[in-house]
Amino acid sequence: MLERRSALASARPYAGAALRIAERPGFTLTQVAGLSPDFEAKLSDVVGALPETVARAQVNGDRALFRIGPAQFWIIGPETDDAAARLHGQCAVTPLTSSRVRIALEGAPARAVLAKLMPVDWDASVFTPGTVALTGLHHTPVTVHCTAGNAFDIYVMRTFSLDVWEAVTDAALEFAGHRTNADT
Amino acid sequence: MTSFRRLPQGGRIDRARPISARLGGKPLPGFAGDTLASALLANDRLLIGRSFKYHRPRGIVAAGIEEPNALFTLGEGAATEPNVAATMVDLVDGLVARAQNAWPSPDFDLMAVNSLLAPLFQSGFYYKTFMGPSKGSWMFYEPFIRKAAGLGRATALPDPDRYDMCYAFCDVLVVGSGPAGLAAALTAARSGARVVLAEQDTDFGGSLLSCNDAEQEAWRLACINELKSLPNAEAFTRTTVQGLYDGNLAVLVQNRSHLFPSAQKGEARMLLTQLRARTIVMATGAIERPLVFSNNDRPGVLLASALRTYVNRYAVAPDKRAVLVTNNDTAYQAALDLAAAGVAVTVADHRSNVSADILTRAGAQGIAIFPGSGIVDVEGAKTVKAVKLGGPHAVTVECDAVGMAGGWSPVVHLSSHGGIKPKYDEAVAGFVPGGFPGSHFGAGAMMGTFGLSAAIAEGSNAGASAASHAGFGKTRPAYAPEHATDRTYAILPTWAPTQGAKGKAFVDFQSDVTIRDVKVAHQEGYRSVEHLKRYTTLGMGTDQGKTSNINALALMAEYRGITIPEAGTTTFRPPYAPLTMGAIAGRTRGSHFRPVRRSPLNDWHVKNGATFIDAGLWKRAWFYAWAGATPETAYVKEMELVRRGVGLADVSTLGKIDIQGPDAAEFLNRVYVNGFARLPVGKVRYGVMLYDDGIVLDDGATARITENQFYMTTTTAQAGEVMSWLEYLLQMQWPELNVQVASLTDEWAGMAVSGPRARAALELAFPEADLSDAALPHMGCRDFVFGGVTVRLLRMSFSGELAFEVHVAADYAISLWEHILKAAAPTGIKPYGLEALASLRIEKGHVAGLELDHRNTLDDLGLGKMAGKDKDYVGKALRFREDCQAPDRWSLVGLELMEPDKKLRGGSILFAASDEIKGHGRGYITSVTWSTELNKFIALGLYKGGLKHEGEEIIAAFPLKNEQARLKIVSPHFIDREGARLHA
Amino acid sequence: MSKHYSALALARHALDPDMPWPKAWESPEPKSSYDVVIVGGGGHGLATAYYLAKNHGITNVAVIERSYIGSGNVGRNTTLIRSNYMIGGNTAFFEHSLKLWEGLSHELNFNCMVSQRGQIVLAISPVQMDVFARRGNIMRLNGIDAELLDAGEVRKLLPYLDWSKDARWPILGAIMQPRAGTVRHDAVAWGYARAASALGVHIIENCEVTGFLINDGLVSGVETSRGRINAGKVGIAVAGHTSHVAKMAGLRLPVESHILQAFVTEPVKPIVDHVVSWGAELFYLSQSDKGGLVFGGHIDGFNTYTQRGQFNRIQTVAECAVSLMPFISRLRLLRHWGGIQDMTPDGSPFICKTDVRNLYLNGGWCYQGFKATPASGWTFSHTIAHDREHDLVRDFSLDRFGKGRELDEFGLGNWTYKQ
Amino acid sequence: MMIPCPHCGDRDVSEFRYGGDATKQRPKHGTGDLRTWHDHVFVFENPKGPHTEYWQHVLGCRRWFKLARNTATNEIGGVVS
Repeated sequence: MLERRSALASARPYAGAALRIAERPGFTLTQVAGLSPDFEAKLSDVVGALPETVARAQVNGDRALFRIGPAQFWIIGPETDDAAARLHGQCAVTPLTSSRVRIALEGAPARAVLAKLMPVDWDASVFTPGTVALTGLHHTPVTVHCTAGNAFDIYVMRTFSLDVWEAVTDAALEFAGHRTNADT
Repeated sequence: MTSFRRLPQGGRIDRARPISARLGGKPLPGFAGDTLASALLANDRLLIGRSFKYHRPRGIVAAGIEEPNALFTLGEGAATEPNVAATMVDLVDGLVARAQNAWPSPDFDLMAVNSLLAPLFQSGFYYKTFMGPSKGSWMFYEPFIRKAAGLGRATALPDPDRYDMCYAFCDVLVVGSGPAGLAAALTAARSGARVVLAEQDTDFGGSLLSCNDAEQEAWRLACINELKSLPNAEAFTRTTVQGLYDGNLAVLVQNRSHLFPSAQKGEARMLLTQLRARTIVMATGAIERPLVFSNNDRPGVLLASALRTYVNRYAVAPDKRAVLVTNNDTAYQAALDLAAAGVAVTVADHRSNVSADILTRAGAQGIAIFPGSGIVDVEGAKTVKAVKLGGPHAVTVECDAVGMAGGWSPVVHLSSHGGIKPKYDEAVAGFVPGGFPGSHFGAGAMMGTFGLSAAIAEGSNAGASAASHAGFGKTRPAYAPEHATDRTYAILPTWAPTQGAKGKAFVDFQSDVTIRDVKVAHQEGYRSVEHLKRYTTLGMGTDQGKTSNINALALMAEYRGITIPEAGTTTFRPPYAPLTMGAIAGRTRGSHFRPVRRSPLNDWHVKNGATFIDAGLWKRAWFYAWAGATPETAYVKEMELVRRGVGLADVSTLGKIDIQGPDAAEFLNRVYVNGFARLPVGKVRYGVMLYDDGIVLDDGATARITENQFYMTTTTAQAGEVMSWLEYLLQMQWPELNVQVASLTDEWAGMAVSGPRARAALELAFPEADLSDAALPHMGCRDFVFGGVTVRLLRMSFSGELAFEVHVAADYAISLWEHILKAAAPTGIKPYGLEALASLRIEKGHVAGLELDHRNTLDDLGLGKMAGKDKDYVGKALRFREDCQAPDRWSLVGLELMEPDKKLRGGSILFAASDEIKGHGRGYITSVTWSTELNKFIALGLYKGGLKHEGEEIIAAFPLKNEQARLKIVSPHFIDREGARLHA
Repeated sequence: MSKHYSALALARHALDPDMPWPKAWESPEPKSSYDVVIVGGGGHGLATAYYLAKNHGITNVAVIERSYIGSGNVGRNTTLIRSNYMIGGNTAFFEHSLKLWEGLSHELNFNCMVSQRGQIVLAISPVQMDVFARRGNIMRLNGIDAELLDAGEVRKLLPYLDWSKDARWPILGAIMQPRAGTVRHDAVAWGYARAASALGVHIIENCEVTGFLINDGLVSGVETSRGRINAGKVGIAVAGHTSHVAKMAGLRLPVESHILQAFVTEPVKPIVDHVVSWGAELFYLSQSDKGGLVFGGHIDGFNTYTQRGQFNRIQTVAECAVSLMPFISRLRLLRHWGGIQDMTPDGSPFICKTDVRNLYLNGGWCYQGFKATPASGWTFSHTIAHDREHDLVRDFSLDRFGKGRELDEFGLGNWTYKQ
Repeated sequence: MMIPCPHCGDRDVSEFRYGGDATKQRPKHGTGDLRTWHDHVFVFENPKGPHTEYWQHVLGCRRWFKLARNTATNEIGGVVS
C-alpha cells in the first residue's frame, strides 16, 4: 500500500492561547464542471441542493459544496466520498484531493488574522458562517470557508501550502502564546 | 538668560510621571505627555539644529506635523531613524535623540562658514557651475556636494523592528478628530454605520487640545466616550491617513514607536491599514502660515498657534515677553492665552483697522497692539533678542519669542489625491477643496470654516450625509457646546516682507529658500509653480512645504502681476507625511518576500542530501549528495547514471492540465501547431504552441486518456501563462467549443525513470504491470492501480534514453518514490537532479529555457516540419511574416568544443572563423554542458543560417573573460539520432 | 547680465546682488508659420529642436508645449542613464546617447549633473548569469564598458544588500556598467530649452495642439489653442500621449499608455553610491545628490492616463526595496508619482516617418525614454531634416511588427503590459 | 481600484490580471490574413476615456470578462457582456 503524506508534515506547529491554526486533513475534493445544459440537475441528483451563489457554501450531510464559477463546483466530502465515481461520465470530473491542503483557523483573533492576509471584508456581520471567498493569500489562490462563528477553513494549493502556513502563522505571531522552536 | 520656561501648573502633561530621555548624550527631563519639542522648549533649548544650505541656527517653528526645522536622529545602531520631527515624537523613557546637519554641534557648527558664502548659493546655483574644467568634472565635485547635502545619517544595518499590514472595510471614514471630525464621526456612528475615526495626534480633539476652555474640554470628552461606547465605531490615535487611492482606498498608518524599544514579541512598530471606505469625511483642519520678514528663521520665532499650543497643552511659555505679528484675527487667541499665562504680549498687526471687540478683549489683558505695523527685522543670532517693528510704530521691542500669524492653509491634501485640484478662496486667503466626488465630504477648517460652532455644525452635516450616502438613514446630530462662539477670521493677505532690512527673509525654512531665490527664479523664467519648486527646491523637504507653498505661490503671483489662482496651485501627492518604507512592505520581506513553491517530493529531497536551486518560485533539487559536493562534478556522475544505468528524477514542477469535453480534441488541434484530432487513446504526443504573433509560446507532451479527456503537460516556466491562455481562448473567443479545463499541477506528482535499465527498474517496482515495448510502446500511456492508488505511466523521454514518467496523486508521491528506489535497488537506481536533467536534454537536442525565450519561431528551433500544412492553428497567419521566414535567421544548432583544454560558457557570442570579432556576431550560445557521451563540452545555440553551416568551424567569444574558443557546428541531436534507445 | 554660466559669472552676481540673471529661455508669441513645428516640449522635443538648429542649421523652429516645458516624463523618471543594450537595433543608438550625455553639460553650458557612478545589475540564478554574460559580451564587442562580477566582488561594493540566509533569492553575481549613472532630470529640459532658445528656436508653453492640417497625405501645420500655426514639417514627440495626438493625424499605432510609478525617500547622507538593479523583479534604485533614494519598479500593468498609481504596486516596489536593502525599511518615503508612458508590444520605440508626408513620429519609449533623450533628439532631428531615417534608428520603424522584425531586448514577448 | 468580478463581486485589483484591449474583434479561427492579424495583435485603440478591456480574476474564480473602464479617470463602468 502507498501511504499519504501531508504537505505540512515538516511545518512548524503554531500554538496560541486564543487561536488554533492546524491542518485539517481527511477530505475528498472533487471538481466538477458542466458539459451539458442539464448539468446542474444531474449534479443535484447525486449531491443534493446546490449553492445559490459563489459566495455561499451548501452543506448537504457530510458534503460541502462550493460554486467556484459558472457550471463549476467543488465537492468537499469525507475521505470515502464516492461522488466522483457516481458522477463519472455525466460531466467533467477532476479529482483534486491532493492538490489542496486544508488549514483550519479557529478562535477569537481568527478574523483579525485573516484581515492581515486577504483583501476581503471579514467583519462578523458580513462574512457570516457559510460564506465562501475565492481570493488570494500571499500571491497564491485560496478558498476560504467560514464554518462557524470564528472558525474558518482555508483551502490552499499544495505546492504553496508550507509557504502559506508560514505566512499565516507569522501574521498570527502577536496571538501566539509561543511558536514551537520559533527561533530556530 | 532664559527664553522659555515650564509653567508651574496647567497643561495636559502628567507631572506625576517624570520622563528621562537623552539628547546628544545629555539627559533631557520632561513629563509624560510631552513631545520631544515641548521638552526642548521647557528646558529652554531653543537652538536645535542648523539649516540645510546655509547652516544658520534654527529652532522649533511649529507644534505639529508641519515642523520644518526641528529634525532629529532617533535611536542607535540598527534602530537609528534620521529626520524625525521633534513635534511628532512622544517623550518616553529610553528615548535617545541626536541633532543633525551640524558639526561638531548646533551651537558651534563649522559648516556655518556656508552662511558667509550665502550670496553664491542662490537658486539655480548648481546648474550654473561645476562644469569645468573638463567633460567629467562633475564627478570630481559631486562627492563634496553629496556629503554636504542629505539631512540625517541613515544606518546600513537591517531594520530590527516588525511592521504589520491589514485590510479593513467601513461605511464612513472620518479623517481628523477636531471639533468637526468628532461631530462627523459621532453623527455618522449614531446612524448605525460602521465608522472609523483616524487621528494623527496622540489624543483626540485637534485644536481643542490647544484650548484652555473647560466647557469645550467637557464636550470633547463626551464625544469620545459616546463614540467608544458604540460597537459600530472604531477610533484610532497616532494614525495618519497617508493617501487616498482609486476606489476609496484609504491608507492609514498607525505609528507605535512610543512602545519601542520595550515592545512585546510580535508587536509591530507600525501598522498599515488598507481601508476600503464607502464614504469619507475629511476634517483635516488647517495649518498656520509664517510671515516672510528679515531673519524670520531665528530660534524663538514660532507660529503663533504653536506658541498657543505650547502654553496651553504643554505648559511651556516664553519667559517674559512675546511679540506676535499677524495679518488676521486668530493671532489674538494666542495673545490672550499667553497673557493669561503671565507673558507680556505685544501684537504687531499688519492691518490698520483691528476690530473693536478684539481691542477691548486684548486691552483688558494688557496686550499692547500696534495696528498697521509689521516686523522689519529680528535681532539675535542663536535666540531672539528683540524685534524691530515698522509702520507707524517703528520701535524695537525686546522679547523672548516671536509668534507669526500669516493666516491659515486648509489641509486639502487628501481631497486632491484623487485628482481634483484645490481652488483659491479669497475670503480664506488660501486653497480649499476644488470639489468632491459623490462619496467624499468635508468639514471644518479644511473647508475654510474656522468658527467652532460652525465647524461642529458642518461636521454633523457631513457625518449625516456620509452615513445616508452609505445607506444609513436616521441619525442624531452632535451639537456644539452651549457657549461656543465663532471667533472671526478677518484676514488682510500680506505676502511680501515689510521693507527696510537686509537680512534673509525665508519662505521655506527647511530648504533654505529665501524671498530672493523666488525673485531669481522669476527673473530667469522659472515661473510656473512646478518650475519654481523644482528650480529652487521649495517645498521639496520632508515637510513638503506645508508652511511654505502658499507664501511662495503668492509671491510668484505678485512678481508676475497676476492673481494667485492664475499662478496655479500645487498638486499634492501621497504620502501626506513621510511614510516609513518598512510600514509599506509590512511582513512581506526577507524569506517572506515572495512565496516558495515546493514539490510534493520536497521533504524527501531535503532528508536525502539534495542541494536546491531556485527556478522561478520553485525550489528544485539541483543535485544529490551521493554524486558529489559541487554541481560541476555531481551532475556529471548523475548523467552517467542515466546514460549507463537508470536514474529517478522529480519532474513534478511541470505544468499539468486536465482537458475534458466533446470538443477537447478540436481544442488541442487549434492551440498546437501539430495535429491532435486523431491522436489515439492511450498515446502521448509532443506538441508546440504559438502565441497569436506566430512566436513559440510553449511545448510539452499531451496524452489522450479517453476519447474526450486529455492530460496536457507544459514547461515549468510557462505553466501559469498557458493555463490563463487556454482559459482566455475558451471563455472569451471560442464559446462554440464545449471544453472544460482544470489545473492538475498540484494534484499530480511526476517522476522520470530514465536509462537503459528503466524498464527493469519499473518491472521490479510494478511486478503486475506489463511494461514490454509491445504493451507500452514509446509515446504510449497507461493508468493502472498500484497499492490502492491510480498510477499513470507515460513512456516518453526528455533525456533520450529509454524512459518513463510515473505520475501519481501528490499525497502518495514520497511513498511511491521510496518504493521505486527500494524495489528497483538491484538496478542501481539513484535520484538525479535538475542540472543533470537539463544537461541530458541538451545532449538529446531538446529545446527548453533559453531556447524558448519569446523571440524564436518554430523554424528557428528546427520544428517547422511539425506544423500541419493544411491545418489551422493559433499563430499561423503571423508565423509567415516576411522576416520570420527569412533564410538567414538565427536558428538552432549543436556545437562541439574543438579545444579540449578550454571551457565553454553560456552567453558566448558566435562568429564565423573569418569574421572580425566585434559587433553582434552571428548568434550566441544558449545552453552548455559537459557531454559524458562525447567527453567534451557541447552546447546548443542560435546561429545565423543555422544548420546550413553544419560542419563549419566557428568561434565562440567571451570577451568578459577575454576568452575565445573554436567550435564545430553539428546537429543539435548529439546522441542516438535515429532514436533506437527510445524504442528499446 | 551673464548669458554664459560659470563660477565667475556666479561670483559677479554674488558681489552685485541687484544684477539680474537673464531669462533661461525666451517665451515669444507664436508666429503664423515655421519651417518645423515640434509637438511636445519634453526632453525629446526640446533636444530635437536644439539639434535641428545646431546640427542642421534649421532655426525657424517652434516647440509647442501644452503645459510648461518638462512637465511630462523628463521630470517624472528615476534619472538613470546606461547603454547596456544587446539587440542589434538598440546597442549603437543607446551608446551614442550615453556619449552625448557625457558631454552634455559642456555642450549646453548648463550643469545637468551627469553622474557616471556605475550601474550594477544583480543576478539571482545561474541562467540569469548566462543571460547577463551574453549582454556584457555584446557590449564589450561594441566598445561599451561592461564587467562581470561574482558574488564576492558585489558584496565588497554593496555590503548593505541582504546577504543573509533569509534572503528569498541569493545574489550570485552581477553585470556592471561603470559609465552608467544618473542625471538631474529637470536640468535636461531646461538646458536644452535654454540652448535651443539661444539658437533662435521658439519655445511656446501653454499651447495645446488640437489638430493637424493635412491635405491629400501632406501635413502643412497644426491647429492649437493659440491659433493655427503653419509648418513645412511637423514632428510628434509626446510620449505618454502619442496615440491620441497621432489619432488627430489619422494614425493608429502599436502603442498602449501605461503608468509607471517612481518614488523618493527623505534625504540622508551618502549611503548608496551606485545605481543598483535587481534580477528577481524589476527594481532599480539610486541616491540623488540631494540625498533622497530614488527608485522604481514595474508599470502598474493596465491601460491608463491617470497619473495616480495603484497602492498594490507601491507595496510591491517597497517590498523589493526592503528585501534587497533591509536598511531602507527605516527610511521614509517622501513622494511617489506616476508618469504615463507609451508601451509597445516589443518594448522598443519609434523614430520614423509616417503615412502622412512631412509628419514624423517619435514615441513608444516604454521604460527607456529618459536615457534616450540626447540620441533621440539627435536622430529625430536628422530624420526630419533629411526626410530619411537616421542610420541609428533604422529599426525603430512602425512596420517592424508587420515584417516580423520585433526588437525584443529582454525576451518578454509581444505584450505591452508584461514588458 | 476595485474590479467587479462577474461572479465574486467587487474585489481588489491585486486579484486580477489585465488582458488588454477588448474593443478589437479577434478573427474567427482559421480566418484572417496577415494584415488582419497584425492589427488585432499589434494595434491598440488606447483611448483617453471610456474603454473596454479583458481582465481575469486570476486569484479567484479565474473567470475572464470584459470590463468597461475610463482610462482618463480609472472609473469603472462595469462588466460588458
